[in-house]
Amino acid sequence: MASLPPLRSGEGSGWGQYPASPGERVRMDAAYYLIQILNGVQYGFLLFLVASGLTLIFGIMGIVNLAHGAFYMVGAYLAFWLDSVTGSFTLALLIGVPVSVGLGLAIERFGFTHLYRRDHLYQVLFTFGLILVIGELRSILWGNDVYGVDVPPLLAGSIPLTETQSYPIYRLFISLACLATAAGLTGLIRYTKLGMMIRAGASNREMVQVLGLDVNRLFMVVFGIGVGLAAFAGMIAAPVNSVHPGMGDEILIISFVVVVIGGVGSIKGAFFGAMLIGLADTFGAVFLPEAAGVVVYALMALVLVWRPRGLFAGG
Amino acid sequence: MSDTPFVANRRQFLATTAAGVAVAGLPRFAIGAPKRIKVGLMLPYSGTYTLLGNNITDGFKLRLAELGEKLGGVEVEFVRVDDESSPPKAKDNAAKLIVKDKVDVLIGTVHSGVAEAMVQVAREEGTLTIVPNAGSNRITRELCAPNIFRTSFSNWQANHPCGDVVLKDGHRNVALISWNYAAGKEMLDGFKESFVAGGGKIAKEFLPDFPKDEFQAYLTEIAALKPDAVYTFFSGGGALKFIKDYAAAGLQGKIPLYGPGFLTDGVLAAAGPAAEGIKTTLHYALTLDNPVNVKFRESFQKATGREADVFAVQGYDAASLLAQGLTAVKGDIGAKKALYAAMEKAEIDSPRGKFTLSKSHNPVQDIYLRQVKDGKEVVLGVAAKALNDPATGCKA
Amino acid sequence: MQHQKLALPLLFAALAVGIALFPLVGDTFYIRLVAKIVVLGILAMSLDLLVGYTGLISLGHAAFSGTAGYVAAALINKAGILDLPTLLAASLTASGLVALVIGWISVRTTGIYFIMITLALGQMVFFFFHDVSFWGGADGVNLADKPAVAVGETVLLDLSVRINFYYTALACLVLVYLLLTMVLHAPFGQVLRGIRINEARTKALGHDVQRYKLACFVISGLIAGLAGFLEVVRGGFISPAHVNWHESAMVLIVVILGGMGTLVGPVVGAFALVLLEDYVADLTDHWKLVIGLFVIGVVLFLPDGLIGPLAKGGKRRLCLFRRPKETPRESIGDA
Amino acid sequence: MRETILETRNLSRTFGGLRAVAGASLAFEKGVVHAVLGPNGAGKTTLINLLSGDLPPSEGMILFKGQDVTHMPVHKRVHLGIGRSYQKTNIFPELTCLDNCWLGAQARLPGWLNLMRPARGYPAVRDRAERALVLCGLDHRADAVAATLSHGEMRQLEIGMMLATEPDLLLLDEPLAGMGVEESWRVIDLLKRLGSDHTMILIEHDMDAVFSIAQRITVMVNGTVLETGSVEEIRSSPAVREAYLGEEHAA
Repeated sequence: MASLPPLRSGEGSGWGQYPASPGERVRMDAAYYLIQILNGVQYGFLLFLVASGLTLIFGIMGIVNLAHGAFYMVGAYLAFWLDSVTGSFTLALLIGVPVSVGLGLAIERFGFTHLYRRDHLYQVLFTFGLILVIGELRSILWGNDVYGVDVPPLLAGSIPLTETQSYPIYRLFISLACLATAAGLTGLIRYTKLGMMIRAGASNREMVQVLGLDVNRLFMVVFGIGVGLAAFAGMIAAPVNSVHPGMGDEILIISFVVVVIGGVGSIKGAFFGAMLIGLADTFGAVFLPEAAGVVVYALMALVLVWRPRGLFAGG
Repeated sequence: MSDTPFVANRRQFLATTAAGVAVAGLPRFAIGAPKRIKVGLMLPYSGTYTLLGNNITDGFKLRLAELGEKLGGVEVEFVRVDDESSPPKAKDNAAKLIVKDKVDVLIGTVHSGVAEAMVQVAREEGTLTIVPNAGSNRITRELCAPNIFRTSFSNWQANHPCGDVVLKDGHRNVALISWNYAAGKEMLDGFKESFVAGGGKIAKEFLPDFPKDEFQAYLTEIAALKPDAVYTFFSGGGALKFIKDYAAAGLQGKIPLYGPGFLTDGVLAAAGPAAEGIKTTLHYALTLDNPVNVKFRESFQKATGREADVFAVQGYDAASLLAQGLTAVKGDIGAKKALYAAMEKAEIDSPRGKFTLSKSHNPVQDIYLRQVKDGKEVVLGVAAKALNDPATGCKA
Repeated sequence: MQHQKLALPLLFAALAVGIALFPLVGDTFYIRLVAKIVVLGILAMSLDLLVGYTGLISLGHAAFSGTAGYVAAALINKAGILDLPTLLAASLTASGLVALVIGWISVRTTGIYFIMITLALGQMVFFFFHDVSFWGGADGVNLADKPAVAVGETVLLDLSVRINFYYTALACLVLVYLLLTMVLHAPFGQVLRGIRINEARTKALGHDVQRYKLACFVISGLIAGLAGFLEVVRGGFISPAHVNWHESAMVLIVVILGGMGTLVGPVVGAFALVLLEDYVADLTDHWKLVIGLFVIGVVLFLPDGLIGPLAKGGKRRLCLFRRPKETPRESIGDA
Repeated sequence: MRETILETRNLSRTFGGLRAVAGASLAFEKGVVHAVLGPNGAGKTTLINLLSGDLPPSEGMILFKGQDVTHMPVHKRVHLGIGRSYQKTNIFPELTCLDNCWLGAQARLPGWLNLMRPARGYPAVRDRAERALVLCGLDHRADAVAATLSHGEMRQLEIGMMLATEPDLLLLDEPLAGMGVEESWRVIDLLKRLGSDHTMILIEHDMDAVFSIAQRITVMVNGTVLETGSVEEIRSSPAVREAYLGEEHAA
């Protein structure tokens, strides 16, 4: 043992990321900041799709759904598979979202319904089990290779801003798609009976019964919406993200942070949280590369110290 | 999953082969040289690197088949462990093969972190180990040992030659980007060493977290920095994502992209036109035009139905190396000194071209310069002839 | 309640004796495996104090064990310190501090919010060790050497000798068991039980529940730190994966599997899970599927865990069916 | 004139727009059983919650033994000697009656981080707990698991737990809520016994009960104090008759 060499990290401090002295940092033109902001916002939108479903499920069903990221991954793999089978990304979307929603509802019916009366603990562990199962089924169905999905020809190409700076059209499309979904979701919650139920449920589950509404149906719908959003996010993200096994876990945790910051059950919170994280992550990556991963969590910790229940916590 | 017929695991094997049970139970060497040796495969059979694990396995089996299912005259029994590319489990998995299954030879693995932990156990237990991929420099430097061999490459080897290549192409100011983990840093350092020595300048170095693959922010900054070229290492999913984002950000063709071969290997099909023009250096190229390689690609295709790749080659050569060693000692795995000596002197006629081993048991091999043209990896020439890893810190 | 009072301690005693005698008969590999199980058992016990006895469901437990492990590794590799007491003290201090900070932020909430916050803060610790290259990066680091207790030149206890480690770990297991039993029978433990069953009322009876929860969190964190320290010494290796939330979730599984709120349950759970993994991994490459289904099965059909029948006294059940009354809003808690 | 143990000054609590308690200024005297009457929604329970610290007031202040406790958390008030029982039975169903009271009795221990000595090793605590059980008339059920008690017994236990903290002031929120006739008589007797040597603030619907137990009565109507006085004064007060009894008889 004694002969074993010292720790690897002994070599190179790691904080020495910049051979060029800070002063030497090139002046970044307006286009640069514009694009960086676009990047942050686009990432934020994507997070919002996932986080909004997560926060609804938290707020209304009172369930910590660790498997939410798995649905995001399933969406992406479906997008890849259907796209290669049908040859049309649009078609892939149209088929893929319902399929994943169906999967989600089946799990809700046969799994969660037995757990609503149980301690949160069991729901959490159940969803953790789901992660393992869905992950392995994925590797049986699609293997563990990394896949790419081609950007639909219509949206291929990018908008040149300076001679090197340009912004991919498809990323704009993602932002718009998310914006549309967000608007739709808000409309649904503000102006429909279902939305009324959801708002009631988010603030107080008993109230839903008081209002004489069918809780089980509400739960089913909410879970369906959540899964749908996650899968949809996974699908439209597929062309810009490589489709790979670890993707579910990555998005899950960061979405947690978004929900924690925004406040359980609050769509508004999810939105602002997502934007905050999207931008923080983007600019963190640029300005303190070494600590990039920690930045968003530090941000979360700060918010929690200030507001233990998040920015827009219901009640 | 690997479709070549072989013992999937110990239990099944023992169930099917009475001999196996007998030998597994018997005290070894009671009857001179044993009729069979136990080879432990510690490779990723689940997770992101599954395909690599399978190709290495099948490469090894292909060579074994060519040699008539015998290595140096002895039959081979396989024991397989899925290391999941999970460093925390590495030592337990290695111990499982060495201590529980009492394998004679350990073959593994892909992930550098896992490989290092595995090698440490192998050093303690003194088990013959052949590393068929993991490029961590340390394995044949600080961690080198008489019983540790490598048939793949060192991260330094795969990158060092590219420094001169980039300079020759007339690029003086280069931005670097790779994941912030050991392999990534070793790769970039290998490049920097020769590039800076030759008068090159590093515009900036980006190290996103492993395995984060949202590169947009970095690409935007690279575009603003306008370096002469970008040198990068990513593999698998990250590589594919980076190549596509790089093109999507409109940098393809404007700022040339360089890197070690892993950047493009295995992702060409998925990347499509986005990969066009990328120049890489590696100890192998699928399109290498030598008889061994041509034959190898055919038979691998035939045996597995899959296209061969550099990983299959490394597994294939692991078998060759072991075979030469065992032949020299007439299959007596017990004669460790002679065995290791023979393996150290071995000259492997590999699909990558002939190579020998250094004192630190790392391949001394040619590094090729390749470029992606029309979705194919084209060999432009040899970037470094018979390149030997410095092996600094190897005391064995 | 009555026969539980006897059954569980007896079961633990039996386990401890069994573990102590095993090296006389077991083969090397399984001795290593048991050592691993013992360490996992300690970690699970520490989590049981939170989950089983206080009703605080933490999904960030690996942060404490991981921190201790990393601190020990850094001291050994970078400062060349091998003195066991010093290392242990340093590691525990570190894990205790992390527990104090994470606890301070999270005990102000309850229910799912508590779960989420512990998870998120745990991941923050994960990224800290993952990103800051001082700690060795994503691949983790190997121990240059293993700690020992020495007076002057004479080495009293060298943990690089496997069997020494084995019995040291066992001693720690027994010690932790006794310590927790003591704490739980003391007034402190009574209040924790009160908090689990009815937090608001416990407060109304004059107990500063926040303070109790925080103290409980720190004690748990310290013991987790001990487990983390032992783990890094056992494996001679530490990596971010040791700090990842998957690790925390698996420990939680171990607790449930054995039977929470029993102390001995988690140890039984550790045996069950590790042996199952060792067995299934040999059978199929898709063993994770089996583990996943197993987890789901346990959750659905074995809420009281393997030793549930022994531990009865109905306490868990009642607790289960009390909770649903709380609405998500309440469960977000009195901040 | 007895000394005042608890005093509120212009105490108010609003929920959204609704003023549950509006500018209540009350004085509660030592050794007196003081009942608070009022129709539903008069703000009685809110008042108790403000006094016990379960709710923070919107305005005004609370003085206990001359000390400002307006913003003091519940557990600290317990240590000062304020104990309360809840309208909705609020006990530890899994624990025995003794253990239920034990937790209350423990609150009086000096310090909080008692990790070493077994709880059973604190005779003082045991005495307090057992005394509380005797007082609330459950000593014969000491080892019964609370969940198995009858409703009436649970109400008694509710009170017993409060007594275990040895409060100088008892806040009782509808101790007779949802009880059968002879059950309630048992509790009424209990309250009378307690009344003889405890200061109590009692909220109750049951008029007869109130009149038989209380010495002073405050009548509240939609959050405001209508009148405070002796049982007789309240009985004969036209305003009260009008606002409360009237409706009560109509019901």
